[in-house]
Amino acid sequence: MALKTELFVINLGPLHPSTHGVFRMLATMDGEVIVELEPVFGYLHRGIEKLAENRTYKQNIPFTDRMDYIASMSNELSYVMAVEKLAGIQVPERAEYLRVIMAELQRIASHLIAVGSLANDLGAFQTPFLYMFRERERILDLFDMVCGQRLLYNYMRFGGVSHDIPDEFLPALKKLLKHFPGFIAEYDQLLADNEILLARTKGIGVLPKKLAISSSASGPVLRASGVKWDIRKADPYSVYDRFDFDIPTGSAGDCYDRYRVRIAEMYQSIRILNQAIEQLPSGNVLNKVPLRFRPPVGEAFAHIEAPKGELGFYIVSDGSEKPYRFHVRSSILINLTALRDMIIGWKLADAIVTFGSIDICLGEVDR
Amino acid sequence: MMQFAPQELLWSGNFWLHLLLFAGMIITFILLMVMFFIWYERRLIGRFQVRLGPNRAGPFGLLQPVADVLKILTKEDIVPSKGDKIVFWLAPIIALAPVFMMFAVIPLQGNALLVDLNIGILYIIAVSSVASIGIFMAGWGSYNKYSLIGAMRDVAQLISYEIPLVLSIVGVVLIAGSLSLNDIVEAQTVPFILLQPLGFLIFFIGSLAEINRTPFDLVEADSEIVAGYNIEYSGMKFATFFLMEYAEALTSSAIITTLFLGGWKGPFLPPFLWFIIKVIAVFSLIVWVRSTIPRFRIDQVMAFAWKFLLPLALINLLLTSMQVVFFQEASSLVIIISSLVIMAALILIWSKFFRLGGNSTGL
Amino acid sequence: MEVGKGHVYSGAELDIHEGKMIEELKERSRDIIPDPDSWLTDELRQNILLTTVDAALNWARRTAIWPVISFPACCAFEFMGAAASRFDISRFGMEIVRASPRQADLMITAGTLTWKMAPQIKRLYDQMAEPKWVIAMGACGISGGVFKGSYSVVPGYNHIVPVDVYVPGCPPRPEALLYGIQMLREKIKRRKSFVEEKK
Amino acid sequence: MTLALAGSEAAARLDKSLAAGIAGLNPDSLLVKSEFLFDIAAFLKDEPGLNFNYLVHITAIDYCDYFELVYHLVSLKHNHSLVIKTRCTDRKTPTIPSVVSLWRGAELQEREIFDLMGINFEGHPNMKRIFLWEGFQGHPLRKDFTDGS
Repeated sequence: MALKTELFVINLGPLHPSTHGVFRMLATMDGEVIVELEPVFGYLHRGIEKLAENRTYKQNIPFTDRMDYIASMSNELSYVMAVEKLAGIQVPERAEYLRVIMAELQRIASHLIAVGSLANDLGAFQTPFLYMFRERERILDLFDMVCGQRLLYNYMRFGGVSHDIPDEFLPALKKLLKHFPGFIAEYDQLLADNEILLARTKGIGVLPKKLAISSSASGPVLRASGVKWDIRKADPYSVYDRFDFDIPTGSAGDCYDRYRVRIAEMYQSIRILNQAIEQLPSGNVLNKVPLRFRPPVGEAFAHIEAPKGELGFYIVSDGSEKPYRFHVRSSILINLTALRDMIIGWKLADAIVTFGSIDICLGEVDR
Repeated sequence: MMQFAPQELLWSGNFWLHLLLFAGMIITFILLMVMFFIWYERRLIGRFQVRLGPNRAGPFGLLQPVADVLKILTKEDIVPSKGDKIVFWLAPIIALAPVFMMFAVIPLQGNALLVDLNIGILYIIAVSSVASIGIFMAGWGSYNKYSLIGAMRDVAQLISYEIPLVLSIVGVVLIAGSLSLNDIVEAQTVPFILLQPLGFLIFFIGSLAEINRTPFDLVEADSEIVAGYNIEYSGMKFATFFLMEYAEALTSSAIITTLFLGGWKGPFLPPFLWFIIKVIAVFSLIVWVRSTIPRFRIDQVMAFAWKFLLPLALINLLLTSMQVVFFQEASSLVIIISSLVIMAALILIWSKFFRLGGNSTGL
Repeated sequence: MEVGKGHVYSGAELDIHEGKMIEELKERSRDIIPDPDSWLTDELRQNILLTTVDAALNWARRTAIWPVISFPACCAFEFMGAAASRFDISRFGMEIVRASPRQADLMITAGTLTWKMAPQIKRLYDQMAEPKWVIAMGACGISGGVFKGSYSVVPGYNHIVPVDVYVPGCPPRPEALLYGIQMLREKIKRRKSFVEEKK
Repeated sequence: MTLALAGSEAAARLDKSLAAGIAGLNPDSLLVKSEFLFDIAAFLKDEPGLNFNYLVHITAIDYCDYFELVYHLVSLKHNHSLVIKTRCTDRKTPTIPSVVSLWRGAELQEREIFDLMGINFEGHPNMKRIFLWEGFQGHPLRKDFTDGS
């Protein structure tokens, strides 16, 4: 005898504890299994692209901060690179190194949150999350030291960075780097040796290699699917070609691989940071850029490997003080393209974990 | 059937006065312990999570639960307009009452406080499952999809875990030779946790599932179904559920203490204190598990009960009966060592063959 | 829950319904909701018994403030920073962040509010049980901040819900949020639930 | 370093039947006619020597007289990139063929362009607003957009 059952529609979000902000998944469920899913975006659509057309180039740097607010430094870097490309501005070497240091610190901070909140989505009662936050605070302290802000830094400028690092910065950074690998190893041991965590993430939310490339996934999501593609290596920007580091990749493309790739990337970031501190030259950190800054008519696209994927800015200039078009290649929005394929057929609990493992930040998805 | 302990019966013949007095005492005890547990859990989890926990209200934050309770009780009470009102009203009461009732037979000191049922364990198993009806009613009456999912999960979980739970108790009963909790405590010259390590493990895991604690807290899984069955409850009714959750944890700790840890027995300190210390120790273990282990998925919860706990419980039962029948004369030291070895071997073997597995899609 | 009567809504139906809701709310909330603080200066008569009861109640309410999850944007991370080990709002008994609005007392509106989100925030606020409070955290929460003037941003939460305490900053540091919470506690302290008569 | 192909370079490697679709050559991009867009994109993707299997992003720009669509393509295999552009002069109901069937990554971006710029993509599986709600008047990224309030 077959029981007659009924499908029902359930709204996960927009204010759901594990949608990492305001995101809605319209799930049609058959009991616990999700049979149809429609992601709904736009709950944080602030119209940054339109607002930016009415602000000067320099005024737009704070806007970029507020996109992926977990990784502000990376956003700024990408934007200033696009404008520098557009206007042909040179950047002093010391500033390039400082940018790399900030971007890599930001990558660690962002991955800490990604891994911590993944554990939260798995139902570990906040403990891993709070451990991650404790370590993140140390990185935020460094940022605080440099620019006086904890979250949205407004540090990069066209032609360099706003000001040089204080004297205490490097010793503090070295101390952090010395202690950090041990922390990650300990943390990884806590999570990756846990049978429940393995059972909940291995083989869950698989993104096959072919679909990953076709759906333009980027960052750890793409690499976890076994594609060795990192903008830092494939199209080196800033001074990344001077550092020696590896690109960790996964093979299965499941949630566990995404977790592993992030953990491995943190180690690589530490490697880069150590080399950057060693090579850090002295000198000027900001080239003069005219106050009323008008780039020539044209367009430029610059992309970087942000913590969450390939973040690009496409700027069109009409020769005035304001950008004619300000487009963001949002890594997370595009990473979410394949969300439906990854979730359908899995249970509600898996959907949450899969979603968490993509590591999203709604500020950049909706802009 | 019912036997009142002679030293407890202060007013011989006055049945109702005795009942009233001790029922009142038990309820006060539970409420006080629950208040303490709420504070204790928050402080302890604070330690696990490298922070302090509530410490501003009163000395060491001891008044925090008082403030919590006072605040919840005076909050607005909302009833969903589309919900099933009667079910919605009854659910908290039905969920809470059995938890109090269980304490009637648990010997806190020397003897059971209220009644010493000679089928105490049977009574506890029977009554403990009633709380799930309350949870299911709450999920049904709320007219909310999340709460319905939570309620369904609770029922599925209860049915699965009741079986290994009961089977693991049978081992204890076999050794003690009695169903009365009082006799079981008396029989524990060596705490049964040593004679029945596997049984203790199964019972502990089963209890976690019964009281919906991590890693089995699917019923109110925050990150999945928001708050589960109690999502629509506010005010006094939510306070009842809140109380029920902690009272269940208290009862489970008390039962584990009674069955496996030698109950109120202990040197030097008064028995009552020993009982409370052991209960807190068990509760600490529960909190420890809660703050470190992630949650199962629903099918994994089921698989764990049926494929892991149930076979082990059956083997444990077989071994225990063999021990009782054939090796009654063996010294307890031999039994302890052999049962520890057997437990380790069994768990190793099972974890080799049993994988929680992640690739079942259910479609 | 009634089985058999259910109708599985299609995505398009829900979208149209949502659009209508947003437009309606946008129409309704052109004006700012005045801050609920007029009672602070009201002279209310209370006898000694009522004052004592009030004092006890207010103590309980300000000691056990449970926030609800409503964290749209950037400030959420500063709230989490405040909730995490270093700043640790659990000291004030606030670490129980309820996901269900029914059981929460405080809405910390951490982040920019868009018109698409506004009906949800309004609903969340309506679902919370009395007594309830709102802290508008960050510049966006107060006035729309840097996004003021955008076609999709609500210029301040006080268009949608009455706000008790404003915490400025973009984003406010956790210290600022803690100060805001202290201010809220002060406010709760002066609340009078039981009054003999109005003067 | 990702090698950016010039427009002429890519045009030289195009199939002869598609040569009619080229509308202009820029040093950094290839301008194609919108009706040929899909065929040229398909060719660029499948031609083994080019193999543009990864769509970096799509965007649209409103030049008042016409809309310009920009496609950034990358080949993960050969590590070279190409920008193709196409134009659409119709302001009332601008229509461009969708490339979702070639690159899934275009799905949400085309919806985004539809929402904010008002360009319709023919052949898109789910063409509806993504960020703004149903009933929102106008398309904000157009230069002539005015907020109702």
